[in-house]
Amino acid sequence: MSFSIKQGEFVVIFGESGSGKSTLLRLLKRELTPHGKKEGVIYYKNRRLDELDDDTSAREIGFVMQQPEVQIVTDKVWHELAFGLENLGEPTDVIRRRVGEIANFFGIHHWFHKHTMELSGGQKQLLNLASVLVMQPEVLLLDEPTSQLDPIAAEEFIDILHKLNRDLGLTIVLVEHDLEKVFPIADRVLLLESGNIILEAKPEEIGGKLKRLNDTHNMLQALPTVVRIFNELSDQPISPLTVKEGKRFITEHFNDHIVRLETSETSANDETPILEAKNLWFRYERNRPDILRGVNVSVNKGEIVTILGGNGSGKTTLLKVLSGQRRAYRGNVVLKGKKLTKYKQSALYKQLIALLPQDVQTIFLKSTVEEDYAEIGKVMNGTKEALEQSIHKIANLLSIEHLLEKHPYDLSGGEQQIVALGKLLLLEPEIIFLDEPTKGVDAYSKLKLRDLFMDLKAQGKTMVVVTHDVEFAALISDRCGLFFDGEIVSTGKPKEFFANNNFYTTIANRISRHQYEGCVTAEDVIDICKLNGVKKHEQNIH
Amino acid sequence: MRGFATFHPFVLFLYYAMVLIITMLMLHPVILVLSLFGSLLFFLTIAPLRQFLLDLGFYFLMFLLVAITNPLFVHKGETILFFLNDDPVTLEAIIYGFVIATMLVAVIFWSKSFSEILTTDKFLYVFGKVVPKSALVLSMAFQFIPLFKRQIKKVHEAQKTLGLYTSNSITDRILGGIRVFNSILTWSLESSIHRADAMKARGYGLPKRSNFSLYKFEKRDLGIIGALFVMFFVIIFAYIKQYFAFNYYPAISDFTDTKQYFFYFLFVFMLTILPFMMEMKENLLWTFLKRKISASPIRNKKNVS
Amino acid sequence: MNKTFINKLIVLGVIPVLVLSGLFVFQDRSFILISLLIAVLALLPIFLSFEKKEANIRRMVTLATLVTLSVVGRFIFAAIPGFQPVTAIVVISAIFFGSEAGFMVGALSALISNIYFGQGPWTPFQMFAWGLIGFIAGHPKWSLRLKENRLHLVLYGVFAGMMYSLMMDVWTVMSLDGTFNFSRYVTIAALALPFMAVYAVSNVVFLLLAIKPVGEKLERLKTKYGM
Amino acid sequence: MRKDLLLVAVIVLIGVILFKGTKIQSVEEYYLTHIDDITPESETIKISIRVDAVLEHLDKLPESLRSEKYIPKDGIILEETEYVLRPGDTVFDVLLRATRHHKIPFDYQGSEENRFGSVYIKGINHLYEYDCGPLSGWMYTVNGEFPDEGVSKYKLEDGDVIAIQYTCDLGRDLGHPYDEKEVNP
Repeated sequence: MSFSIKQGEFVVIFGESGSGKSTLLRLLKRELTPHGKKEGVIYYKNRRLDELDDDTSAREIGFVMQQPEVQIVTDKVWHELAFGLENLGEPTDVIRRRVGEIANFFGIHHWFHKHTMELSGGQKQLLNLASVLVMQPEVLLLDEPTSQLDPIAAEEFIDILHKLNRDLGLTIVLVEHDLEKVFPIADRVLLLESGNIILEAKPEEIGGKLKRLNDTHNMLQALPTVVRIFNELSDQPISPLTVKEGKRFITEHFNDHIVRLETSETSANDETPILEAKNLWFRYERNRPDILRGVNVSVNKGEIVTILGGNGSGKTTLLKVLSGQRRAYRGNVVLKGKKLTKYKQSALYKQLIALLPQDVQTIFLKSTVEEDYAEIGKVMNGTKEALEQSIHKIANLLSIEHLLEKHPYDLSGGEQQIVALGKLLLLEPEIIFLDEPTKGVDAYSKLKLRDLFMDLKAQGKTMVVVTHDVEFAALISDRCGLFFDGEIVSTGKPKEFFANNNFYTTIANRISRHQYEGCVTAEDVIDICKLNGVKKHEQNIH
Repeated sequence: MRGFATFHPFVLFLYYAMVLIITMLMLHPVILVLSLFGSLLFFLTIAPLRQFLLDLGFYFLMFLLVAITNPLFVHKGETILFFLNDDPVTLEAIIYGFVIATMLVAVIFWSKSFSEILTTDKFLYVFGKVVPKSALVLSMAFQFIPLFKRQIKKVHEAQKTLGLYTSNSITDRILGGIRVFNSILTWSLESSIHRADAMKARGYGLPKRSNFSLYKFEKRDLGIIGALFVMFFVIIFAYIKQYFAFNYYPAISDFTDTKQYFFYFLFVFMLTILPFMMEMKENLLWTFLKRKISASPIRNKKNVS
Repeated sequence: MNKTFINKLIVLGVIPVLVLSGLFVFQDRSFILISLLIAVLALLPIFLSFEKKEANIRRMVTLATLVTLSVVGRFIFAAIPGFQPVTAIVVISAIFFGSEAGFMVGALSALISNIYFGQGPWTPFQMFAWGLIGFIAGHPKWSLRLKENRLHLVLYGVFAGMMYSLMMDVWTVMSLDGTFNFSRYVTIAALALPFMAVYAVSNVVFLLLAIKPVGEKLERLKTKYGM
Repeated sequence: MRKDLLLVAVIVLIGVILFKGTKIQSVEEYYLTHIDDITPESETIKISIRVDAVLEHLDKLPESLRSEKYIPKDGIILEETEYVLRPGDTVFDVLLRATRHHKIPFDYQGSEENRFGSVYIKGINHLYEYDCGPLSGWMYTVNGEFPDEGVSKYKLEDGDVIAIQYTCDLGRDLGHPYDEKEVNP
């Protein structure tokens, strides 16, 4: 492949996992060039990259990686900021000045003296960015820097990137899976597929071009909501990118005869609650504040219930209490008509309850996925053949047969999610609790995840999902609840739930709410627009 | 808030080296008592009272134990008090036991305030000047510890819900513990590779690495270093000149020499009391400043008129 | 080559000679101080040669990780006195990364864990004791045997427990005495036998438990990332 | 570590008490030893304790010892004295009896405490090994010969003459033909 990036450009690279995005990005940073055979030449400022002197290479090309924690080297924030400059051998007064400057730019001066480990994930990633920028790079390479962050922190991070590009003219190459926020600020987008650049265009053109190239391409589903809606409804080459533009597009082009979609949202679930929480109160320690303050929730058999809420609101804690990992000091969790505390742990976590933690790496113990799965045999007490059979059944269901021989840590974030879920399914649980299952997963994989959830639901599994991903919640939920201030403040079917929310809602809803009611997913918007038809004057124009 | 701790880390390091050398080198009862006194007083000003009392209680016990065991082993000395199992228990051995115990407890309390004053980043700074790579390894390890602890908790919880080794029996706990350890192992070693990449990406390993710190070497640091060296050399001079000579066996020396060389003991006193004085000075300064700040200008005028 | 030889000479030859001569020359007063200085001096050559060697960053980070593992291990088993995985991890580090790495992991583990368990004049002794255990285990002749032969590993675990105990008894004697008294040392070493036994047993237990999983993972790193 | 240290100390204390018992005697009680009267038929030996060698090296002694109390001017701590030889007596038994009789402080290392398996003389009359330089310590001769055995191993015979002497030079100053052997084994 060949391509070039101009000075001051903001380039976004995307593609399916395994398409070689990360490898490509690492090749651009000489120090990180992976093991293997390389052909071709990379030029930086008209000089061969491999002929640059070490100093320039380290200084002028900055690199930020995915996981915030692993990039931090020292134990104090101020030292972390100085680390890169120390490596370059800058004298103390220069370091002092630059560190001060960058700390001010990022607003780090408030936590300048803190231990790096006391920082939140978002702060850590910001610190990583700052400690690269303190070296005054010309080019900034970022490999999915927001995939481990919550949406608010991710947005802040992207905003800073935008500011750096716009105000300082920094050249940025960003590999991203969540394109929603980066499309509006990118200058150019590259689409990678099995090691090739198959498309290269401005963000507003990429949707149309990709459709023309292959109108069933998987990555069409990974594009931002606005682009996806536009793609389905129009053949124009220039698509809107922001909510504002999307709104205008719908107002200008589509009728509003039909305001509401007639949904066939029949609740096929029986209404018998399988899990009920009554007035749960919980705190971690005696003299710490309450995390749960009278939570009431009931989940019916075969239902997918999503609990939404901001970062640090206590959603994860709620999941821990519901799944019996922690015990509420007041109130009860009732599972199938019996108090949770009455169950033996061994009985509870076998064929009854399973929990997918936020950090799925904590699930894996062995050096291949298959070995890891085989562990479950010890719990299920089945024959070896039965175990092998169920492993292959699960692998087939999740379409991960090709991953069975791999080391769990060698998988991509999305793959790890699925494989971890597979391990839980081997326990044949009736209720699955999932904590942020879409962390680090791109839009296309989210759709695959939805299909999987629907399969499981069809098998009669009940699922309780905790997430701050409103888009995903809208896709999968039978019911949604908002967790705030220690309790669940509102619940409802996703259409009512999001339609009633003004701020806490999906992009599709934000684009369409001024004209239509109850449209929360891109599909909803597409459907209702098609139903309404294109406005008359439009047809005249064409 | 901390007077002594605000000195440059090198000064602090130097101070502790000197005071420890003197404490361990000179077995003169007066010097040891001065050292113990100084270390306790300083630790009292920087540690919470509760912790101070707890530690004091613990080390008093140790003090007694050490003091008591000496005469059981050592039968030197001319003042025999009684015979224990045909071995003489002498007054000299008992006193020597107390002297050694005093030294030990003084050294321990100096070490305790050392850990409080020379926090990890200061320690790493001094260490890093001498052996930068080892200091970096140390710094990373410092930072990993809370990280690992958190991960252990996370893995423990995740593995519990996987249904294996869930009971509270000892075998289950040990087997579960091993699984957690396994997971931590993989996780930590894998992430160490990414960490190394991140370091390389930021130019670690280039030849001309410099060493940055927030610590500034000020004039007062220079002043105190001068003062420290003067005190130290006077004390060492006195030691070499045998002014601090003191015998425990066969008979205990009298204190005529101590009176004669009172001047030199004064230096030991000054050295051991220094951190405490710095602390006090700072406290007084602040009470004074506070009064000055809170006093309104009008009242000041009134006072003047 | 030459430098490593000099280092070995210093660690295994010069230091014991210094300790012994210190015993005679300074035999009464300042033995604690002298031995402390010797312990610190003994640490220096390895630290310095670690500094001089060209930096393999991945190795350094891995060493830091191993240090942390042993420290965290010491936390986990803090309830049982003497029962700790530090020695096992030091030995395994040495087997896979050589003498110097073993020494560093041992010395730094002692230094860091004592920040939580109490720093004191015994720290240099502990650093040296664990460092030496790693240093010996990392000798190319030894490390291969320890890796391949479980019996040798068990024997080394016992030996390391004894060595650690005997070296720390030196400190105990001096703290009770102010000088080094051989007859008292023998008494204390004899009375500290239960501790020695606990050390030896915990070393063997942890070595046998850890050598396979840790070894596998270190091998994987070596092959996957070419360390 | 700090817990270990305290634990070791407690164990040491308890151990010492357990192994050694607690027999407490006043000074008078201890020195009140029974000395057999010499009768014509009793077998006897002679013993003396001398520090002549030190007199030439007084400058090497620590100041605290440079007193006639510890180093008599004539170098004699115990004149040659005759004692009854009890059956099975070793040099050590006689020495202990003599020092107790004359109230001379005598400090030794028990035979179970060292690798020689014999009692080792550490100090007599406050003069200890190494007090007169690194090559100093106590030695003994029987009938002018330097035996190869330890003090508690050498069985005495009727008429033996024992001299306990302090050396500053591994016995060379006492006329001992220097060889590799330890001082006072």
